[in-house]
Amino acid sequence: MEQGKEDLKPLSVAYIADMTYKYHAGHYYSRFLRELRDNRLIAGVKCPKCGKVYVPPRIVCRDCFVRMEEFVPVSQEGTLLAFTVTNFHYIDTTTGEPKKIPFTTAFIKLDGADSNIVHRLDETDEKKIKAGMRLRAVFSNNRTGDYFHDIDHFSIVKDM
Amino acid sequence: MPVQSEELGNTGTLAYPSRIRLPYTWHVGKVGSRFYQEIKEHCKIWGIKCPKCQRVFVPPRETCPRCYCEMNEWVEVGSTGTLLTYTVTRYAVPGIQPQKPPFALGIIRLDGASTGIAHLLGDMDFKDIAVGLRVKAVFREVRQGNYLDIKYFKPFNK
Amino acid sequence: MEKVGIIGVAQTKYQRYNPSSHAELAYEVTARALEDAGLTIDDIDNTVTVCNDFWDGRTISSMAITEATGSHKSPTTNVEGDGTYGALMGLMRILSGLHEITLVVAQSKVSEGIPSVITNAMFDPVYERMLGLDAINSSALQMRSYMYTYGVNEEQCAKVSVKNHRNAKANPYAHLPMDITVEDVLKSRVLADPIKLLDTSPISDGACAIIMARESTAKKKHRKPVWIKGVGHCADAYHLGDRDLAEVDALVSAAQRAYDMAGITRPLKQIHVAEIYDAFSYMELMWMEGLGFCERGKAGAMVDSGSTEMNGILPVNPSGGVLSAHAVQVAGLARIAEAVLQLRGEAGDRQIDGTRVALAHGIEGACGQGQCVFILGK
Amino acid sequence: MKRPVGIVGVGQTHHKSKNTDCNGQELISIAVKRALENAELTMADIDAIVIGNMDHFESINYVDMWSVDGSGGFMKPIMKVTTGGTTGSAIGHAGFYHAASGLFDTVLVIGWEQNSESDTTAAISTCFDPITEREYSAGAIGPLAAQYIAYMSKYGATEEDAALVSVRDHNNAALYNDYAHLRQVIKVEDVMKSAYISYPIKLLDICPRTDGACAVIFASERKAKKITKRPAWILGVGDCHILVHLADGIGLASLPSLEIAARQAYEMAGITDPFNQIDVAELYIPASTAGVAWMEALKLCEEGGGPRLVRSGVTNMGGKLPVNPSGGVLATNPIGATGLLRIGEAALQVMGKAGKKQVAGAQVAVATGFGGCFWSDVTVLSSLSRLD
Repeated sequence: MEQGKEDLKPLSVAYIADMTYKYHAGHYYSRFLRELRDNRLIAGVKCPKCGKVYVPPRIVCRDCFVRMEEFVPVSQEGTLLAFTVTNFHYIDTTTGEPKKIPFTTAFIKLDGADSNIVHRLDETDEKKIKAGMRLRAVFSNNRTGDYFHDIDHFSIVKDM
Repeated sequence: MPVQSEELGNTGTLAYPSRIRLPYTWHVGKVGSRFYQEIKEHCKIWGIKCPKCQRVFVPPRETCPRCYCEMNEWVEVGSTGTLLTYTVTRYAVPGIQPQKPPFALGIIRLDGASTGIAHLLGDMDFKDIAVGLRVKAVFREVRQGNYLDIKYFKPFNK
Repeated sequence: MEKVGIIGVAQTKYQRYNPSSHAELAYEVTARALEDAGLTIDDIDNTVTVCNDFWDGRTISSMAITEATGSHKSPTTNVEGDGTYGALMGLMRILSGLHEITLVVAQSKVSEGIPSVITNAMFDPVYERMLGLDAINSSALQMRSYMYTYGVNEEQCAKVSVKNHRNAKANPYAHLPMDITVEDVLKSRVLADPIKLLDTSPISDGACAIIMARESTAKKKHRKPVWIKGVGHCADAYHLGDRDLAEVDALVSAAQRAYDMAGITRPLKQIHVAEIYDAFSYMELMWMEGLGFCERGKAGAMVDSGSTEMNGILPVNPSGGVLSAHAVQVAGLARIAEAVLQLRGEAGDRQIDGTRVALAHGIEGACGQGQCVFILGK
Repeated sequence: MKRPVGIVGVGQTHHKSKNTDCNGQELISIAVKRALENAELTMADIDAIVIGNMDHFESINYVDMWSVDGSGGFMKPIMKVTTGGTTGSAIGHAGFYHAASGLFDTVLVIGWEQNSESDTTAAISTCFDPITEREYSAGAIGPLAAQYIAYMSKYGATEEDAALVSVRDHNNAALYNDYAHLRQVIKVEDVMKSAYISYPIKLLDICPRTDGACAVIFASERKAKKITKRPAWILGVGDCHILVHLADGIGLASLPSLEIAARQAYEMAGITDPFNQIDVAELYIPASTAGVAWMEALKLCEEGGGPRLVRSGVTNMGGKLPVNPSGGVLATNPIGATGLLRIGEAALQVMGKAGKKQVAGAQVAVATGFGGCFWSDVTVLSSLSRLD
């Protein structure tokens, strides 16, 4: 090998990292997933001090820092706060395959909840979506304990 | 595909099976690329020498970790060396292992190198592996410019 | 160094498949550490979390426990390393004079992921990673090297496992308390020789929290503050082949720093309890040597003589150590919590009477590449 | 400040979209060597190291340990700190605390990222809760867009206001910063004509992804004074990680975490009138819209005053309070280094070593970090060891 030879093509190593996890839902998300799966209910949890209702349920009130134990159902309807239509390519890390696009991510405040949720809105035409619209959860018939499947999506509530 | 939540043992809670699966393309860098190129094209192993402490590093890298100075002097080291330590892996881990267990791994100090190189050991009965064993690199026939262009190290008698 | 006191500690019980989520584990130890310190979350003026994106299966993994630890209420940071490094960050924040009371929380749910896949990612992606190295077989390379260089044998390593699992019987938090014999260890399934199943630590979920405060506050707030007397950390070379795996240079350096600060010149005499990071049985022996409890190569003989047993001259891992509960990231912080309990005289059935100085130790990376040593005292 | 700490050296790589000729360790060592050179130190002078990046961008676990060949961490104290987008500022603060603790005199801080080694969006999507968020969360653009929609309707801000920020930062990078990744002079029309990513945010409103590294050397008062005549003293630090559920950040017109972190840092530094006391700002603006909506959180204008501030030109080079002379994040975004670059650039300004991008006479600078779940870090630096 010649010292100082500079005509080198830089190499790279290609690899697919594949790490499987069984995420433990814990006491609060387990209740949340079971209520969705078994009872078609969206469960929140209520702070004993300030009365705020958090969805998805979690152990501690963000403001009061007390343990919350009272599960309460919230409405399956709510208000669209904001949305984004994703229309660029990226890898779905749960499969390693390209994500199916476009999809609309909706940030929703369900009636009866004081915190917001993320889910999919089944409308991808931005012109037809407006913050402030009323949305309703659409459940799957065959539910498996998967939030993003048991509620298949949210739909825009058409005027009565 | 919907995720089927599972009962987590008898804890009364659920587990949610998922994964982080992502392709990566790691840049080998200038020094590593040369190292791999020499193996790929000439089946030769080169190290790099620190101008300060005179240590020869294999695998090579740009900066001497001890002196924190740039290294430029390439030194061909032998494809033969001495086994410093070894183990035989007897458990299976999906996805990360280069071959089905059991397989042997060792750290080899190549003749002319100051450091050891971790690699697979092959062509030997596990019973015969011992610290101090003389070994020799076996190169793959089809080489791609990566660490496994050296297939493994096998016993070698003068 | 100014005096900083530890005034609250809490641990969960360690177990595989703990039903609590990351946040739930973190909240449990946060709430209990606050209770132990007699404080509320509003007394905490800064927080350090210890989370790792690989073990937790989540980028920005600290997000999972931010609210559960109250870290959203005060300045916070996240150290990705062993829990001892998190404690060190917390200590530095108090020593800066800008903070008064620091909460440090580490949590881990090792049973969610596949440890070998996660530890394979420690190795250089463009070099050794393709070899299928992980925490177990890389440690086997180190154990062999240590045994070969210093003549330590597998029985002596096995004795560490026997001792620690037995000690764990007195520790209500331990994952694997059990009575086993040297023969059980030697006959257990070979994973990567010379490492056998009973030389390894379990897959544990759990959490630990400690609360530290500056001297004046610590004295005011707690009946028995435990003082941080010294700390040191250091990293060895990265590539396994760059190191003589039988040697413990980084630990010697980290320990020296901690000892200098604490005024320790004869560790065996001056330290009364050591809680050290025995991820594998042989590690306890190597780290004992690096910590200067004996000469190089003599740890095996020291274990043979019973010196590190509960009634020995320097009990090592009365808690049962990492061999009896290994929540990664947490384990070093748990060593500190155990040392605190010993110094308070509140270690229950695992109490070593007369403890005035204790050592806690954590490691980071492959084969103890990174080392962190804390000296605590009354 | 109980134990004053100063920045004495700053180094960075020439940032690019794809650094094919360098591996991560080599990239880091370029920044480190430049920082050492800048401070006229050698690795032997370094007492401790802090490093940070985002694990799943390169898929390397225990980066502190892996980095040793490039970071110089062999037989030195080294630790890793990581907090998402705020990693760069968090490691800067960690370096500050190292030196302020009295345990270490000279501390090297390294932020880096080789974003081209993976799919950045995919990797960042894993920061969302695996059970209740990840499936449909592709990043922060949606929430940032929602924030600006709220800000526009509340205060009459426009898309053109955001475009002014984009033009300012891109052009600063093009004209003044040889290290910047994107160095193209653009006009407001270019921004307005670029495609919507998520209304009202367009392609030229958002930050790129970059391969790059930054290294900054912090020193205790005693050491800093020996090393350089004019260190950049750290007068204040603040950090606030206020939320953990992305959806809960929706509907906020500005950035509460920035307001809280700024309050902490200003109070520590003795800043009571930020607009008049601060000479230059290096802000972590992930989208140009934030360069309008977040100015009030930093108390650089009144509530709703972002548009007025930006339109008036005072944040341009030559204005009263230049923002992002380096071009900022819109021009250069090696994520784990991005926040540290803000601190490093701010330090160079008050040290008088910013070269072409120097703001004349700059004595007080503010740097920010943004990331995680709408989290913020704030640092105040000055050539003066105290403001009186």
